[in-house]
Amino acid sequence: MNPTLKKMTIVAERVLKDKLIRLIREEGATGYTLIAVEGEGSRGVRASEFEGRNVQIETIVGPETAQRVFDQLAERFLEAYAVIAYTSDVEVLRGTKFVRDSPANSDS
Amino acid sequence: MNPTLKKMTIVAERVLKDKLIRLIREEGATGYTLIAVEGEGSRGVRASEFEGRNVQIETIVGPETAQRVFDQLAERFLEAYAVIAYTSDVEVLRGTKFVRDSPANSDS
Amino acid sequence: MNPTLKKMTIVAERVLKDKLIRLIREEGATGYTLIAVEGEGSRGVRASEFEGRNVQIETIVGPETAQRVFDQLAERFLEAYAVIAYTSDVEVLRGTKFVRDSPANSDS
Amino acid sequence: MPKPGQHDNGRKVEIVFQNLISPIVLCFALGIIAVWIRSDLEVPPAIYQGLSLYLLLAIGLKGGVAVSQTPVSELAGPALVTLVLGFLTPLSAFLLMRHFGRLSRIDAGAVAAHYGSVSAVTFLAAIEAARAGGLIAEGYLSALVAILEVPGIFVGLVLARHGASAGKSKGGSFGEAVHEVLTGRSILLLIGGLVIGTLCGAKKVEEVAPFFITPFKGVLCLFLLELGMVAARRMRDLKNAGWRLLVLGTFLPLFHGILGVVGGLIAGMEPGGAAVLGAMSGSASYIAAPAAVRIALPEASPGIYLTLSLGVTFPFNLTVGIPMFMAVSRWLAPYF
Amino acid sequence: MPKPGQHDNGRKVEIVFQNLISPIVLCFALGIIAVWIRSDLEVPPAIYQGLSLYLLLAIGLKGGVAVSQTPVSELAGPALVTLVLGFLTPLSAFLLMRHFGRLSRIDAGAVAAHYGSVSAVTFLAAIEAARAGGLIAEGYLSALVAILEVPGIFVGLVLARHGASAGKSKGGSFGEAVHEVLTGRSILLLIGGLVIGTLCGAKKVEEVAPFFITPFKGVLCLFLLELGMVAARRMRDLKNAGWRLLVLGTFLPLFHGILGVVGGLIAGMEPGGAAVLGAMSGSASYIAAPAAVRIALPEASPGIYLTLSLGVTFPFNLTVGIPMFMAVSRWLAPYF
Amino acid sequence: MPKPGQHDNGRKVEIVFQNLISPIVLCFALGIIAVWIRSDLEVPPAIYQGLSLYLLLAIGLKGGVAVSQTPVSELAGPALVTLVLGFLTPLSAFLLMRHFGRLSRIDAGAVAAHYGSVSAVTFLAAIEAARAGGLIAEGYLSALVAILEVPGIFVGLVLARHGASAGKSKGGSFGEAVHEVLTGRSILLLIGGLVIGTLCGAKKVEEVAPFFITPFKGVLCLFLLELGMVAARRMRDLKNAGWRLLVLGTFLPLFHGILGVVGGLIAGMEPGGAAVLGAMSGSASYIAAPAAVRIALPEASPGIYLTLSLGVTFPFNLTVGIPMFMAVSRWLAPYF
Ligand SMILES: Nc1ncnc2c1ncn2[C@@H]1O[C@H](COP(=O)(O)O)[C@@H](O)[C@H]1O
Ligand SMILES: Nc1ncnc2c1ncn2[C@@H]1O[C@H](COP(=O)(O)O)[C@@H](O)[C@H]1O
Ligand SMILES: Nc1ncnc2c1ncn2[C@@H]1O[C@H](COP(=O)(O)O)[C@@H](O)[C@H]1O
Ligand code: NA
Ligand code: NA
Ligand code: NA
Repeated sequence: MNPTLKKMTIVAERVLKDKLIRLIREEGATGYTLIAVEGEGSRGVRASEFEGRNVQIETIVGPETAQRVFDQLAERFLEAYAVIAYTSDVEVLRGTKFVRDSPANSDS
Repeated sequence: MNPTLKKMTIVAERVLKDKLIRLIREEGATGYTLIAVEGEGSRGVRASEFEGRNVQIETIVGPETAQRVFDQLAERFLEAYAVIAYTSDVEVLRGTKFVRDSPANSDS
Repeated sequence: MNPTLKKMTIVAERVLKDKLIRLIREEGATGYTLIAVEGEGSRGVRASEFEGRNVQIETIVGPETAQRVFDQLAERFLEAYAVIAYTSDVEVLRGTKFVRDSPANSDS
Repeated sequence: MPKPGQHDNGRKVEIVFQNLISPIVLCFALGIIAVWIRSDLEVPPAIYQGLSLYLLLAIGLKGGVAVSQTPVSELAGPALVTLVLGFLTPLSAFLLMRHFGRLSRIDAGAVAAHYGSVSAVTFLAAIEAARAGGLIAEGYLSALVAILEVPGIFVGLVLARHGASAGKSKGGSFGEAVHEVLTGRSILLLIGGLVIGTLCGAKKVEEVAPFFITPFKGVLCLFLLELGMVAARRMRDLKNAGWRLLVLGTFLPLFHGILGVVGGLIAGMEPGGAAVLGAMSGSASYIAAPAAVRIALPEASPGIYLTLSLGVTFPFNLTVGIPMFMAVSRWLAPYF
Repeated sequence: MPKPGQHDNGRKVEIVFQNLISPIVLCFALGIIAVWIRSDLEVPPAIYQGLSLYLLLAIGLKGGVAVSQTPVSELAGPALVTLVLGFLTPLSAFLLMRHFGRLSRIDAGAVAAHYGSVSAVTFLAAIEAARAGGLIAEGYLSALVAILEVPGIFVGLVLARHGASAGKSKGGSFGEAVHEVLTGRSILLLIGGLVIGTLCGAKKVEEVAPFFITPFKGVLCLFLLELGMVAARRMRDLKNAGWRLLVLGTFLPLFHGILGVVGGLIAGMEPGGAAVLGAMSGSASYIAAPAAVRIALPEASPGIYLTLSLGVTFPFNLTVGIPMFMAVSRWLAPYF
Repeated sequence: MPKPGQHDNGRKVEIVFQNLISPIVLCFALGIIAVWIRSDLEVPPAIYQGLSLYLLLAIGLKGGVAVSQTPVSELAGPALVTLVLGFLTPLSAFLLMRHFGRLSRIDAGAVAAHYGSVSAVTFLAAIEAARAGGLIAEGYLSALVAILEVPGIFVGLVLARHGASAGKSKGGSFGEAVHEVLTGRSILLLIGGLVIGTLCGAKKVEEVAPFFITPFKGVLCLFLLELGMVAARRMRDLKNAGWRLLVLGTFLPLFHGILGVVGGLIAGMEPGGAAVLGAMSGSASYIAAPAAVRIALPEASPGIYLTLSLGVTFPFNLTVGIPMFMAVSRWLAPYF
């Protein structure tokens, strides 16, 4: 009834916001939550104060979507941009809502 | 010493803020943390920009409280409002602080 | 490839912000993310509205760093200040980035 | 006095143009364009909330000063007419939405609550348009905004509840909605400002005028920039609304607007004031009403009521409605 | 010159009334009411911080311009008196809190730090009240705010530490507190504004006056709206405070206030200026002091010092204290 | 007319001093100091974004009004010169950064995009300095800011891409960068304001002047407070930059600045206007360019381009560059 899914958190410089949302949407996320954050990491990069600080994107997804987003992040963004990502297991209220990816429904 | 408890996260439209806080308090939460967030899900509902965006409520609770809040959310809010909720296991510094619900102290 | 690390979350009154950042840096964190939050707990303390509300610090660290930060928090802040802390397991994209503490590299 | 209808067409076109080419309307348009071209422009939520707070308090203050300067005898008529409009307009909106618009009782009531209440920004734009068109609008109109804001919401909620009360609706309670409306920030600020303005009178409010009065119109521009973005996002939902709702979204403001103009003239208001009352009556709330409806009628679809009030009726009033109410008021005034 | 005490009662009542019916005080009241009726009104934290930033910088600027226009000889006396008040008032607050209020040394010191420092908003309200009452208040008073803000905090901390240093206190270091106070944003903005105003002089500050000077009072209204909400939340804790603390929360401002008035008159200030100095001296900080105390005395209970300064003394001064200091100053002035 | 070079030195020193002792420059300094003494001062991000939004829209509005009052014939020359500067300056910045500064092609192109574009705040400071120095600066200069903002960014990106296109760069696409620049909020607000100002003309903009025009300079002060903090944080990275980059960071503004002054004079502008055009040309963008570069050239190091534009060139122009361009323009004007 409360199935276990992944909560994926991505912290990235603001300039990536729209791209990351598009990415997670394409990989099967049914929604996301955005938080305006500040942060410091190893790169210390910020496009411009004017653009705002970092953005934290949280999305509840099935494990396959999570893995695909991880792969895409590593391939497209990890090198050139200030971005980190991690997942954890969550138990979700009415979890069926969060799994959209057709073949991935039977996440193993 | 660092007992495992539940971190429950509720993301909901702003208009529910006070109700949700009352709910988790009544079900035994000893505190909560509020974050102003934005988000998109399956419902795309927002009462009004003027009311502010979504609100994310995080609360550290014992597993029984978590379950009761889940049940209440499902019964009272899930259908008509834009709200999601999930829990994960956390290891808490001085965790005794977070368990108030008298009979639920011995969360099984 | 996606090693399991700890995500440590600290929620504290604003006045501790700089001290806490220094603390986690000293104990080996390679970065952190800051969120402006509101909250209520058992102490209900707030230095002054002018100082802003609470601050939530999230940092991805190895388990040993996490334990050391826990110990320091308990020793130096837990009693006199409004502060809570908890950790959870996370699976991190390119996790080697987050472990700096030389001897703690082989976190068991 | 010009014979009614005489130079009317020329003036009408000019007024429309005057109304469209103003910083306020153009900032609204800029916000719409920003969404259309997918700009990353955004007004931070905190700024937007700060601006609303300022605007509502300022409207109240101005209205309060005007009330303190107006004899009760002069206020009574317009206040009464406004109250009547606050009951008539949600009723007509409900009936039309239910029967022509084919909405469920709940959705029709929700929409009625919006059209029965008033949009403060439409009011402000109408005030500006009156001034630009050389018409006089009574200062106490801001007080009428406060009077018009509340009753329509309740009428809408009652209409929706009437059938739904049979056990169907859960979650939303009418009592909570009453509390929400009466203690809601928009009413609180408006009434608060009104009382402060009335108590302090013109001389003391003068001291805060360089903040609350003089720069007001400029602040409104910034606010409309964001409102344009919000409206543009709402307009995307128009395709799902169906033509019946679109027709009503433009007919209701006209219908209620002309009701308001006529009511204002009956109450003995100036042509400019009656036109502004028309714009108020023809407008749909998107601040107080949505919050109350969300609480009391959670099953009602915001995709319907917000799209109608913010995506259709607001831009319609800003561009077509207001100048039309001005023209109608000019045209009808000599008959009263 | 009126014989002291003559028309005094009539004027006093009038002044009290004048002081209460002002946009500033009424906005404070509106904030309190918003909390009482559980309105969802909120001033976004970012806006509140932006307003504080603006107010502090503006106070500094105004003070700086006044300093640049005042001969040092004229400043010296009032500055010295202010400094003395900065040492005397925390001491008296400490002793009274310790012996009559029965607080621990730590808590008494924390409270003393607040009463030894100054509330910028009380200062501003006093300036307005003086103007409304037709009294003259010297322009350099803003500079005295900066002088009064710091020493009281240190005296309070030292008094608290004196006994606690015996190993008991952990976490808070005095050195850090010094840094916190001196580099804290409130001091930085106040002193920064003061220096900028002094260096630039009236003519150059004139250019930014339409932002920093003219709309100032209106901005203050918005700020007081939020402050009213904060104070109302604090007032809820009053019941835990005990009657002894409540008595002190109203006695201390009166006592320190009259000290300030007398000091100001001794230093040769105008009656209005002396009354404002009284209000400053009688006020308790809730911006600079809480932050410093939280760092240096984490064991001290904010429930005590914040409730006293923000929930008791601030509203007391706004409504009763300031008009009383005006009256006292008018009444005493002829004797100096 | 004074013989060129005559009282020049005296005036020059005076102008430098006039320029440094102004609320704007001193607020910038206060921001720097706040970082140096590790104050906890912070301008909330929402406020900062709100201020930028306001400033850009206001610049546009003012420029638009000026354009609506200027015959096209008078605008054509300066506009053309500005366009030429928009192509020349990124090219010279690229070549110098590549060969003297020893940067990679990507980094050199990124820096060129910044120096080819314009800093709105430097422009504003130059306008103020001209006024303070009694020089006339044409109103349409704000329109030139919009013209100068875009092309330099593209030239820089093209220069960087030219070699990188060989498969090396991933992630950043040129097309996206074009969209980012053209729909970016800074351009949108500037152009939007410009169009609104042009359409509305002086009379209608007059109505929003108490918000957008009169308090403008004061708002700028607050903005510079934060900008000082940002710049100070950037300055910390100076030690990693190497002397070659530091030299270029001061040489480029001078070189481009004098180009701009000469170009302005050739186009028949007033000495004040030419000096401001010089300041624009000599300035480096830190709003539009960084965002575009981050998208199109993610491999380029922000540690280089932001430190140069915000940590070196901006403070340099504010303190040394602008007064120097004024002096040069005064000195050269008689020869044109
Ligand atoms: N160890 C960490 N824990 C939490 N957040 C981090 C950590 N490292 C980096 N971040 C966040 O990720 C952003 C980009 O990191 P980086 O790419 O390392 O500069 C930073 O600005 C932080 O907000
Ligand atoms: N898959 C998801 N991951 C994270 N947050 C979500 C997700 N779906 C919905 N949300 C959040 O929950 C809110 C309500 O969702 P919904 O009820 O689906 O409209 C959204 O506005 C988001 O902030
Ligand atoms: N049970 C809880 N769950 C989530 N956050 C909490 C909880 N208890 C306290 N907090 C947060 O920690 C801060 C300090 O708590 P306290 O020390 O209990 O006053 C509060 O202001 C909240 O933001
Ligand atoms: Na209406
Ligand atoms: Na005091
Ligand atoms: Na340039």
